[in-house]
Amino acid sequence: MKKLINSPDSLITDALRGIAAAHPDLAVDAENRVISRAQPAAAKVGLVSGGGSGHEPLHGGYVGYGMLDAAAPGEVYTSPVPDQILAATQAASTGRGVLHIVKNYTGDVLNFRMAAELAEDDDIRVVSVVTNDDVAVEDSTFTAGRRGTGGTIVVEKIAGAAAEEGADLDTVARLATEVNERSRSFGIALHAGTVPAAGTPGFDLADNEIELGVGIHGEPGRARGEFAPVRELVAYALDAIHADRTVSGNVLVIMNGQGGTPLIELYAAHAEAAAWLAGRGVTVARNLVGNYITSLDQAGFSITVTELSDELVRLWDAPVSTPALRWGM
Amino acid sequence: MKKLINSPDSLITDALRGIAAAHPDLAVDAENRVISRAQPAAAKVGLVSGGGSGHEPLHGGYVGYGMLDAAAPGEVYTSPVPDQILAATQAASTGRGVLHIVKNYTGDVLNFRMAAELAEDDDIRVVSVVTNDDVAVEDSTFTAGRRGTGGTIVVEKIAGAAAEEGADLDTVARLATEVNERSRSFGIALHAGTVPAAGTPGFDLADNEIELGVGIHGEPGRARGEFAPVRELVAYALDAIHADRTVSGNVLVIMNGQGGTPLIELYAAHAEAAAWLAGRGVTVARNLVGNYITSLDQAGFSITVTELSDELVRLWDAPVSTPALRWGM
Amino acid sequence: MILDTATAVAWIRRAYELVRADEARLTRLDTAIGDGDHGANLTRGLAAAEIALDEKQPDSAGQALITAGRSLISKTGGASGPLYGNGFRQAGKELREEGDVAAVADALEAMLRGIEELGGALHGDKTMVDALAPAVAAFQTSASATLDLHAAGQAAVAAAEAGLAATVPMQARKGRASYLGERSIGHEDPGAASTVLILRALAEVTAP
Amino acid sequence: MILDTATAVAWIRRAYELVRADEARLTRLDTAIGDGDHGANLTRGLAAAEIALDEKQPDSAGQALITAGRSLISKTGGASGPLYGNGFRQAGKELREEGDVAAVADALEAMLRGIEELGGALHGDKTMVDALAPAVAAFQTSASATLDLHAAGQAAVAAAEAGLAATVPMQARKGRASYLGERSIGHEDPGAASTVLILRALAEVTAP
Ligand SMILES: Nc1ncnc2c1ncn2[C@@H]1O[C@H](COP(=O)(O)OP(=O)(O)O)[C@@H](O)[C@H]1O
Ligand SMILES: Nc1ncnc2c1ncn2[C@@H]1O[C@H](COP(=O)(O)OP(=O)(O)O)[C@@H](O)[C@H]1O
Ligand SMILES: [Mg+2]
Ligand SMILES: [Mg+2]
Ligand SMILES: [Mg+2]
Ligand SMILES: [Mg+2]
Repeated sequence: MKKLINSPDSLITDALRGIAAAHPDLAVDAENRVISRAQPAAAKVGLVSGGGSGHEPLHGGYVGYGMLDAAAPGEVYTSPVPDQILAATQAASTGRGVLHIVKNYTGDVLNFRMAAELAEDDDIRVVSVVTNDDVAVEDSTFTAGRRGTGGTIVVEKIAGAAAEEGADLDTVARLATEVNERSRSFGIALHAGTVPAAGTPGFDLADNEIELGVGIHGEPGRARGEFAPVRELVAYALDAIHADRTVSGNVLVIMNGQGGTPLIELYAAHAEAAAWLAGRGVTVARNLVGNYITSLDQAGFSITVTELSDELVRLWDAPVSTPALRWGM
Repeated sequence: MKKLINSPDSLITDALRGIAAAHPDLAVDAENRVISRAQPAAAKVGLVSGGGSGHEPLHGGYVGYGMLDAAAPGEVYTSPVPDQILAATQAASTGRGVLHIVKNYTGDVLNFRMAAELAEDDDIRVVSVVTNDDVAVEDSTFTAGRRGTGGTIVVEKIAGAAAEEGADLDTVARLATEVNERSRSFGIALHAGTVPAAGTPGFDLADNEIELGVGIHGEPGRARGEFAPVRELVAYALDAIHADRTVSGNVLVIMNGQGGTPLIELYAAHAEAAAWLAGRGVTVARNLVGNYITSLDQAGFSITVTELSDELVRLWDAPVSTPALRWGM
Repeated sequence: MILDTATAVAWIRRAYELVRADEARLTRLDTAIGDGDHGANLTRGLAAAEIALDEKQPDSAGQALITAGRSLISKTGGASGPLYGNGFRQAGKELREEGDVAAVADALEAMLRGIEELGGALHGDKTMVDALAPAVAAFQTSASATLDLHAAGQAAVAAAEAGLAATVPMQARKGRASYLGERSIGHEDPGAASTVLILRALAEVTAP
Repeated sequence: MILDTATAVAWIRRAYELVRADEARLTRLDTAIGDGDHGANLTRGLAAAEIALDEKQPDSAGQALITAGRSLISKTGGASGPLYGNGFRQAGKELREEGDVAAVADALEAMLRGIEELGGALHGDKTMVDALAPAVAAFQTSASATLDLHAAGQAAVAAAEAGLAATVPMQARKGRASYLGERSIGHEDPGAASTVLILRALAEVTAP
């Protein structure tokens, strides 16, 4: 395994130093492992997210005006710990309550729950919204349920815009929940990424094999499939999304790279997604093409589709200034 | 080889369709293979660049307000053809002349020269600036000379800002030349990328080998080295840059990923670059960390260092709105 | 033999040694059906627990387990951290000062409840519960029959091992392995594997 | 035998066939010391030249070569496109209507000059010039001795092959291979290899 690291153990610390050096608009608390705004917002609902590292720019890349107030990055693919999430919550708190945006993984959910309990001891009101947009996983009350993936970014952007406008905690939480419910994602991998501490790829694929329905942690997907032209792969992903929630109206599409996919290929994939959607009379009102929620150096893509309302378009378009999303300012 | 493509032959066309779908601010002329602004600028010096594909977001990702007016993407790693560059030049021309920003590769230089001759026939005045910031290659009048790499982005941003302010062709060209002279780059690869039409990586590296001084086309570097912690790799690259042009004062640093490198690793590398520079009393006044000039799915990084003046900082900070760089608007 | 403060601390220390020695195997199991960090997670968490015990110098067995549990919660990350952490906390709360074999049986029962309540996993969901639940039952049975802490501990290990083996044909319904659906069948659950180690540590430190 | 319009067109067609058949080898050579596209570039360029010849239906040998050269320039991309393109253009300008062996010798001389002027490569820089220059010289020598177009063509191929072999120990000073410095030593230059094919095509279509 060759990686641009000093050692697997120091990677998170080193990356946090790099983030601090790169982004003067962010404050990095190296001890608590919290990334927050250098200029904390005046009284508004605070937004906190976090989860395992290895998904960059998620989460730290979405801290800034119009999105998160603080993020808690865990070890690679490992949820952050409660102390850390508590510190992020404290950094984000201005007295109007804090929203935890939590991707649905047992580890994340449990650690955020512990942190929320600790925060209540500090008289910080916390509401949690759990994202679970990944249709590859069967949803049922008897299971861990669906994973949170690319839809999380849409939730963070739109909830962030509402918080910036002064909405109260319940309103922001309701909006976040609504966006999550309107979002669906599906991922396909061509090669697994390598967790530095493990040193070998998360799964092995033959030259003609792909993983269908992968998550963002190098977990194998729900099935192994045969390699096919991108047109078919994109159709497979969109069919899976469409089967779960009819894709119609105005949508936001994120054609997301998993970290090891060239941008030219993502554009080729986006062309197919646009054609698939146009063929069904769906309007792509907004889109992102690039690496927005990655799995280290995994090769592959995921598609997130969010059905938009006029109000959601307005909030999506609202100014944002973070390392990974920036417009209107 | 598994790639998100329909076929190697259709990749450029498919990617152009994707770019058109993704970026309503861009106009894509699929026949001539030209990416230009959907809203052409009013009278100003036109900026055109181009080169092989596979370096995305370069070049199309830098078309927009404050940077390029048009870009001509060739086949993967192959310079565009003169007809195409001519079409881009025509799209960029408002009567105040057009600057060609050409990376120093024989193919690019020759094809842009042919296009410039054709443009003169159309009464479009063309001045070419050839970028050659890569210190890995020995510079000499007897050779092809240095390659143009990451410095090209800085040239395009700063020349673009000056053109937007109304500077004339000679002024913009002088500024572009100055920025090129102030810029130096060096790249190191851990794994070669794979050209779709070739199907196998450009070079093979053993588990403990790396390529030192790679270009952006999967060319082998000037030497094969031994894999080492990122601190040493970054120091090697910065030492090479420093040996060629003393690194001092206020600098812009681009910590660039080659397409297959996780962002978390680039941040770890940036931390080392920041420490190396701080140790020499150099101030990192501005920086970019991410995939800005790639080599398909090659794993590795390149560092570009540009010495800034106050005027260059001002032009760097000027508003820009392109797919890959966006701020101030 | 009773579980006193020193023995409780020794339990955590020994669990750390056993997990660290088997870290690669736990990681391998988690790579197959999870995200490949269970070995690293638990090693990190138990290392933190050991440091916390050194600093805190607990004056009761219950305090020792609560201290370990708290630091597992705050330092491990992942699903297993809060689950094992809450398990140890509840065990410590139940145990208080120190305990004989019957009290330890109750403490293990409390540990199981702490994990079940937080994680919501049922028997057969292919989690640590599938090793711990039969182990607690075996411990109780042996405890009332032999009144011997070490023997009960050994019975618990044997039952946990059988529980671990039983996870192989199960389809996961909780944790990351559940995302694999049918593909989770055919593998040992990593959390069940680490449960065996934690119980083995208990059996070892209670050897006469 | 003279190089008339039909023969000139046949030359380009045959060059396309030979290059296409050897595309993989040219690509392999370019992968070793360049960027692995020389085979694809030239195949694309010559395919375009063939289409242009079909459309244009040139009425002189010179027109045929100019047409091919122009489309090589506008459709190939890379370094080799403008270089070969300018070479064929200059050859066509020199040849005009059609030509005997002496006129073809002058046309090849013009081709060489067209490439040298545009690319600035000197003999020994490890480029197509290292195959073409000795080939042109051999063609001229054979032409004045035998007055036979086919024989002169064969002599040119043999000299180009020797020139290609001579590029192996050279260190590149032009084109992408120059970036490798000493590491460019030990490989055939891809452009020199394609020059052999282009000259072989000429020898073949001028066979009696
Ligand atoms: N809801 C749950 N209840 C009980 N145990 C669980 C639950 N979810 C996961 N586990 C256990 O946790 C183990 C995985 O732990 P670990 O790998 O450390 O965390 P993560 O899954 O967050 O990476 C699984 O093997 C399983 O035994
Ligand atoms: N300056 C030059 N003069 C003559 N021939 C050159 C020059 N530069 C490159 N070449 C030739 O071009 C060949 C490479 O062509 P090709 O691979 O098609 O273009 P590129 O190098 O742009 O990818 C080299 O093998 C060499 O023979
Ligand atoms: Mg984990
Ligand atoms: Mg090329
Ligand atoms: Mg795990
Ligand atoms: Mg080439």
